[in-house]
Amino acid sequence: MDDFFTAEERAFRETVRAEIAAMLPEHLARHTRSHLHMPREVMAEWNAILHSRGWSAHHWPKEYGGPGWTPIQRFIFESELARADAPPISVFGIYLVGPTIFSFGSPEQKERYLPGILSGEEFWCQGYSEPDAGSDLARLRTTARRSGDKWIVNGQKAWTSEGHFADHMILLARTNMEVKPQAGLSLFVVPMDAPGITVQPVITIDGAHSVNSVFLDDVELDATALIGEVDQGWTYAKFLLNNERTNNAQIHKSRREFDLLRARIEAEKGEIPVAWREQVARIETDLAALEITVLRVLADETDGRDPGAKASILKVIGSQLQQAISELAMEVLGEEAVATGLPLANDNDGYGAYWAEKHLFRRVVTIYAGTNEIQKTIIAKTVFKG
Amino acid sequence: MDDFFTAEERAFRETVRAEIAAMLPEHLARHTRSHLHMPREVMAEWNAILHSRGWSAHHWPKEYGGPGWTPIQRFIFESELARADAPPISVFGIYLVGPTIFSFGSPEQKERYLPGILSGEEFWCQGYSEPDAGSDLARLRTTARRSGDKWIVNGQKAWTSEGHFADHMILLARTNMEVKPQAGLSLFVVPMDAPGITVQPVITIDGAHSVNSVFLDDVELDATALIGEVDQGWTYAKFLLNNERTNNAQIHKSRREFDLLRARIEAEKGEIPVAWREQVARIETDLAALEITVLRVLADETDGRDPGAKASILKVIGSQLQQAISELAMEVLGEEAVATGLPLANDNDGYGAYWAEKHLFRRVVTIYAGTNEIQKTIIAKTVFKG
Amino acid sequence: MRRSHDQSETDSLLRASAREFAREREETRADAADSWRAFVEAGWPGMGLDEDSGGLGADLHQCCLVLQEAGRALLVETAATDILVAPRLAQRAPAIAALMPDLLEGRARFALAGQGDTGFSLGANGRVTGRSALVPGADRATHVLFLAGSGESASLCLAERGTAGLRIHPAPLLDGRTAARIDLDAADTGNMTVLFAGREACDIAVELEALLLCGAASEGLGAFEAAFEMTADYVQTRQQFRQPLASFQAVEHTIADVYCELEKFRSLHMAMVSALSAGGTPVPQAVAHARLFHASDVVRAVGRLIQITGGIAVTEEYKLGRIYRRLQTDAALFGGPRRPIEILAGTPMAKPASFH
Amino acid sequence: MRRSHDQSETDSLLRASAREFAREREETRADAADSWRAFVEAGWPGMGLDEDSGGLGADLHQCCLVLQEAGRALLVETAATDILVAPRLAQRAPAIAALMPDLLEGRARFALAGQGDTGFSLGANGRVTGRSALVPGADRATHVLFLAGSGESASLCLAERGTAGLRIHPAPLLDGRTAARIDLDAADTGNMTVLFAGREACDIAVELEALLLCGAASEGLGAFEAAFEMTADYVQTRQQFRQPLASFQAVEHTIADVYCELEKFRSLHMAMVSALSAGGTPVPQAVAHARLFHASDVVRAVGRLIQITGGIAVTEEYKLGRIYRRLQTDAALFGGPRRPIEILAGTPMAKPASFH
Repeated sequence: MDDFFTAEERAFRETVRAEIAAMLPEHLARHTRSHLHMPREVMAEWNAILHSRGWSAHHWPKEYGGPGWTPIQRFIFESELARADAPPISVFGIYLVGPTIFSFGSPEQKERYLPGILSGEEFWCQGYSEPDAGSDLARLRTTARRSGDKWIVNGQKAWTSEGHFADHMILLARTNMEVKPQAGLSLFVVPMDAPGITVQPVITIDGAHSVNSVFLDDVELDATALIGEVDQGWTYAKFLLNNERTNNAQIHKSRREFDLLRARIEAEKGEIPVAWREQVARIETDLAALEITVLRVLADETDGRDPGAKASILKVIGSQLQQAISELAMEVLGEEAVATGLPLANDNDGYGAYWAEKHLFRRVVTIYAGTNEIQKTIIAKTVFKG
Repeated sequence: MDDFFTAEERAFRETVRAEIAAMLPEHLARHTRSHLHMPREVMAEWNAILHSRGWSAHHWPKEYGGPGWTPIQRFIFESELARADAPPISVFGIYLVGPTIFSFGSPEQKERYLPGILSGEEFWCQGYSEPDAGSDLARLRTTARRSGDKWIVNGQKAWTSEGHFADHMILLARTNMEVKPQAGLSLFVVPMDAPGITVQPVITIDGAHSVNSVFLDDVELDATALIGEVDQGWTYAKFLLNNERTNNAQIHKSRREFDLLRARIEAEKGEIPVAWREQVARIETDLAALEITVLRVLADETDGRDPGAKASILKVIGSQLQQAISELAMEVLGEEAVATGLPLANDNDGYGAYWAEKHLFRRVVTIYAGTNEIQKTIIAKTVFKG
Repeated sequence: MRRSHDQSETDSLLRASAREFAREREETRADAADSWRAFVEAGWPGMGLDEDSGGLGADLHQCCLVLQEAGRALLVETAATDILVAPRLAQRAPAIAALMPDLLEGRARFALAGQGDTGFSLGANGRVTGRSALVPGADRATHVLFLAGSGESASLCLAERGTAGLRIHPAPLLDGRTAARIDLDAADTGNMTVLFAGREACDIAVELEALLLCGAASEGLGAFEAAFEMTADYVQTRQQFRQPLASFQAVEHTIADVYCELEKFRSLHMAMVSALSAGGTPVPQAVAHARLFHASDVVRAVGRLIQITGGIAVTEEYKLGRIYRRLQTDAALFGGPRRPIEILAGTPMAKPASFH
Repeated sequence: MRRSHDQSETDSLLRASAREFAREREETRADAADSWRAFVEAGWPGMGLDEDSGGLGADLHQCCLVLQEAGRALLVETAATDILVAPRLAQRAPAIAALMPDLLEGRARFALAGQGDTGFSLGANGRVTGRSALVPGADRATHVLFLAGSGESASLCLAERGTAGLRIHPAPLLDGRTAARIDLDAADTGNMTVLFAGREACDIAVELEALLLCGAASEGLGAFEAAFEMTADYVQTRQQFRQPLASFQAVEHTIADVYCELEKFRSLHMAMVSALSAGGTPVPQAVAHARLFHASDVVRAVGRLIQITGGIAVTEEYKLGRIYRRLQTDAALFGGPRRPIEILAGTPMAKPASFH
C-alpha cells in the first residue's frame, strides 16, 4: 500500500492524521463506532469542526470552498477519517448536491445553497428512487408540470435516506413525456417544508428508521428551483456518478470495521481460531485488492486514462466485501449478535447488536445505487465492446 | 438413511452385499479404485460375471433379462456395487441402448442386440452430440438420407465416449428438413466397422483418451437399422431421459469416493485437520441431501407422484457435489496430486495422480448431459409454471 | 417409514388446519398475554401425546409438519419444547407424565436448558451451578429441564420456576421472539426432580436436544418455504425494463439454485425426523446435517431471494426480510454452525480404509 | 512507485517483444534440449541485472511483466529463479555475482529449494540433511540455493549440482512443466558456499522465496489474462439457440464476475511487486495476498470460464483447459493456499483495540 504513495503523500497523511486526532471529540468517535445510522446532530457537529479547518468538502475545488486536493489526497484523507472513527461526511450534501450545484446551478443557487452544505447547517436528501423504479429509470413517474412561472410536482419518492431531517431535497422528476423515458427528466431543489410534502418513515429490515417515503402532492416550486436546463436531469446525474466512481467501494469503512472486528476476536481469543482463518485471510486479501483497485482508478483519472467499467467493478467488489465482513461478524459474535436485549456478560457493550443491525441493513448494498446485477451487465458490455 | 428402507429392503441389501463380495474379483476392484477411464476388458469381465447371476441389466424388466427389481431395490444394488468398488456398468449399452431397443425396437432388433448387451459381449457408444450442437439440438447436422432401401449417413459426432472400442453406435440423425428442427430426427443402429466411419481420438483436459470424434462419410445402413418410426428419434430419447432421472446424480460414486478420501485423510493425519472440517462437513451434508433426494424421487415414481423438475435438480446438485469433492481432494493431496511422475514417498500409490486426472476430467460434469445452466432454466420454468 | 412429506391424507388435513391457525396469528406479538391460550385450545401442546393421555396422538412427522406451519407464519410463540420434548419425555418419566394435564391446559410450559458456555456442574453436595445457552421460549417456561454433571454422575433434572438458585433471564431476540438464559447458582437438587441418572440421563439429554434442533429446523423449513414461494410469485409480477423480473436469466438461475437448496433441506429434514422417530445411532449425524444446513445454507439462500426481490425486501413491512431475520437468529443459536461441523467432521469415522 | 501496469513506453515495448517471443515458443516442450538457448539469446536470464554486469537493467515490474507474457503463452521453461532471484542475490553475494557471466551465457541456472516437509537441518558437524518442496525448474538447475538450519545458526548455502549428498529428483508436473525435489543427505557445507549466516541468511531466504512466489504469480496472471481474453472472444462468436453465448445473462454475469477477479488479481500483483521493489515490513502480507488469490480464486475463476465455454474447453487441444491445468498445478505448489492463510490470519495483528 505504502508503495503507492509519494513521499509528499505520505507526509500529507501524517499531517491530516495528527490534525484529525486533535479535532475529533471522543464522544463523536464513540458514537460512530457504535451506531449504524447517524443522527443529524452528530454529523452536523463534526461537519462544523471540519468546516472551521476548511476540510468539510474535501473533494470540492478551491473556488467553492474545498481544499483543492488531488484524488490521492482525498483518498488518504477519507482513509484517515475512517481510521479515526470520525462520523460520516454527509453523502447527499457534500458528495451529491454540492457538485451538482457548482457544476450546473445558477450563480444564485450557488450562493444560496453551497454555504449551508459547507458549514453543515443545512442537510439534504435525494429524490431519485421511486417505488416502481428501482434500477429502471424509465419507470420514474414523479412529474413536474409547468404552470405559469411555477412548477407543480406530484409523485412519490422512495428510499429517501435522512429525508426525515433534511432541509432540502434534490429531486429528479419527469418534465417531458414526449421524449425517450430517460431524456425527459429534470433536477429541482425542493424545500422539505413546502406544503404538499409528506414524509413517511420506512422501517427497514434492521428494525430502524433511516429511510423514508416522500409524497409530493401538488408541491409548488419557483422557477428558480430548476437546476441547469430543463430535461437534462439525467445527464447531470450521470455526470456526477462518473465523477464519484470510487465512493461505492466503501473501502475505508470496510477496512476500519474489519480491523476493529479482528482486534476484538484476537483480544478475546488470543488469536483467530483456525476454523475462521480462511475467511479472515480472504477478507484481508479482498480489502487489499479493493484498496489498490481504488487507487488504480484514481491514478487512471489523474493520468487521464479511461478507467473502463471500474466504477461498476468497485461497486460489485465493495458491496460483496461489506457483506462478507458482516457475515463473518455474525458468525463470530454468535448469540451476542442476536440477543439484542440481554446483558450477556458484565462487559456486554452492545457490539453484537450493532453488528446485527448492520448485517441486516447491509442487504441493501448489493441492491441500491444500481443493483449488482445491473453493474455486472455494464461490466460485461464494456468487456465485450473492448 | 436406513429409516427410508423397509425391513425387506434391508434384507435385500444384505443379500446383494454378500453376493457381490463373493462375485467380485479383487483385481477388478483394485482397478476400479485407481482408474478413471475403464477399458473394455474390465467392464466386460464384470458384466459377464453379473450376467451369470442375472444381474447385468439390473433395471430392465424380467421379460428382457432383467431381475425385475423395484426402483428402491435398484438404488440399493447400485449403492452396493459402488461400495464394493465394482467396475461401472456400461452406461450406453445397459442404460441407454437396451431400454431404447426393448421399448421401441422391432422384434428382430431385440433378438439381435439385447443378448450382446446383457452378456457384455457387445459394446455400444452414443452418437447424439455434435461439435456445433452442444445443448442446442436444433443445430444437429448429421443427416440420414433415404436411397432405395438404404440410409446414407453423413456428418460428424463429438464427445463419443468409448467410441474407440464400441461395436455399435446408437445414432441420432436428421431425416427430415421440412419440420421443426427437433422433430425431424431419427434413431439408427450403426455398426462401428461400417465403411465410411472414422474414429478420431480426442484427448481431454486430463490428458487421457476416453472420448472420440466420429466421422460418418456416406455410411450405408440397411432399412433395418432404423429404430422405431422415422422422425421420432427425439421423442424416444426424451422418454429415456425421463426414465433415468436419478442417474446423473452419481450419488453412489460420490459417496464411495468421498468415504475413501476421508478415510485416507484420517489414516494419515489421525483426524480431519480443523481447517478442512467445514468443507468435509458440508460435503457430508450434501451427500446426505442428495441420497435422500434421490430416494424421494424414486418413491415419487413408485407412488405415481410427479417428481417435477427433480431430474434437473439431481443433475445440478450431483455435479456440483462431484466437483466439490474433487476440489477438496486436490487441496488435501497438494503436491502429491500434481507431481504426476515423482515417487513422493515410498508408499506413493498413485492416488494423487488418480485424483488429479479425475478433478480435471470432472470439469465436464457440469457441461455434459445438458449444461447446468440449461438445467437451471428448466428448474425455474417448472417453479414458475407450478 | 416415510418417503415423502404429507404422505397421508391426515398429514394434509393437519397441515391445512395448522396453516390456517398460524396465518391468523401471524401478526400476534410474543408478549400478548393470552397468545398461548389459543394454541392450547387448538390442541398444540398435547399434539404428540397419546390419545389416552388426552393428546392427539400425532407422530413426530406430523408434529414437525405443524411446526413448519408455525415457522411459515413466523409465529413468535416457541412451541417446539412443549410439542416435541415434553411428550417424548412423558413416555419415560412419570414426573413428566404427571404434568401432562397441566401441559394440555396450558398451565405448564417446558424449557430445555441446553449446552451453554459453562454447562451445569453438579457438586457432591447435590448443588448445581452453571449457565445455559440462550433458549428460545424459556422466558415463559414454568418448568426447566437440564442435564447436570456428566457421565456416570450425571442427572437429568426438572426444576420448577421459582426454585431457589434458578434464575431465568429473559432476552428479546433479534427477530421478535423471546428467549432466556438460565442460570443455576448452587441450586439444590433436593428441591428438584431428578428424572434420570448416569449414562441414561446423558443419552436422554442428547435425544431431547436433538428434538429441540429438529423443532427449530422444522420452523426454519416452513419459513424458508414461505420465503421461496413469495419470491417466486413476486418476480413473476414485478416488472423492470418492460418485462417481469422472472424473465431475466440471473433471476431464473437464482430461483433454480434456491429451489435446489430448498429440496435439499426438505430431504435433510425428512431424514432427521425419520431418524428421530426410529432412534439409534444415525441420529446425531442426521440432526447435524439438517442443523448445519439450517444454520448456514438456508440463511444464505434467503439472502439471495432478497437480492432478486430488490428494495422492498429490506423493509420491515415486507415479510421476506423478517424471514431472513428469523433465520439469521436461528443460525446464531444452539452454538451456530460450528457445532454440527464438529459432529460431522471432528470425529474420525470408523471405516475400513481400502485404497488402491 | 507504480500506479498502473505498463506505465512507461519502455514497459509497453518490453511487453510486446516478450509476447512475440513467448508466442513463438508456445508449443515447445520442456525437454527440448536447446529450448533455454533461445531465452538466453533473447536476454531473459540477465534481464534484471545491471547493464554494467551485462544485463538489461530492467526493474522488478518489468521483469514480472516479461514473466506474465511467459505465463500467457504457458511456456514450460521456468525462468523465474534465473530472472528474479539470481540478479537480486548477485547484488549482495559476490559468489553469486561471479556466476552472472555463466547465467548470461545460459551455463548456470539456479534453483531455490524452498520449505519442504522437513526443511534442511544443519548439524554441528556442518552437514545438512533434509528434503525440499517441489521446485519447478529445479530439474535443470546447475546451482541450488537453500537455507540450512534456523535462527542465529542458519546458513544460506549455494551448492553445485554434483555436490556429494545433494540429489535432484526430477518430476514431471501435471501441466507439462518439470520440477524437482531436492534432497540433502548429510551433505557437507565444506563443499558448498555459505553466502550468508544467521538472521541475515533467514531474512534473505524469506525475500528470495517471496520473489519466487512473485514470479509464479506473474506467470499466473498472464495465464489468467489469456484465459479471460480467449473466453470473452469465444462467447461472442459461439452461437447457441440462435444467439451468441455472450447474450445470455448467465454468461454476461460470469464474464463480469471473472473480470472483477482479474482486476483484483492485477491489483494484488501490482502491490506485491511494489512491495518487493521497496522492501520493508509489508512484504510478507503483500506476497501472501497475491499468493492466496493465485492459489484459490484464480483457479476457481478459470473453472468458471471453462463452464461458459462448454465442451471444447475440456479438450487438450484447446488452450483454456491447459491454462486451468497450469493454474491448478500452481495452486498445489509452495504449500498451497494454507500457507498464505496462516501468514494473513494465523498471527494476531498488533493493533490498538478501540471498541465503543
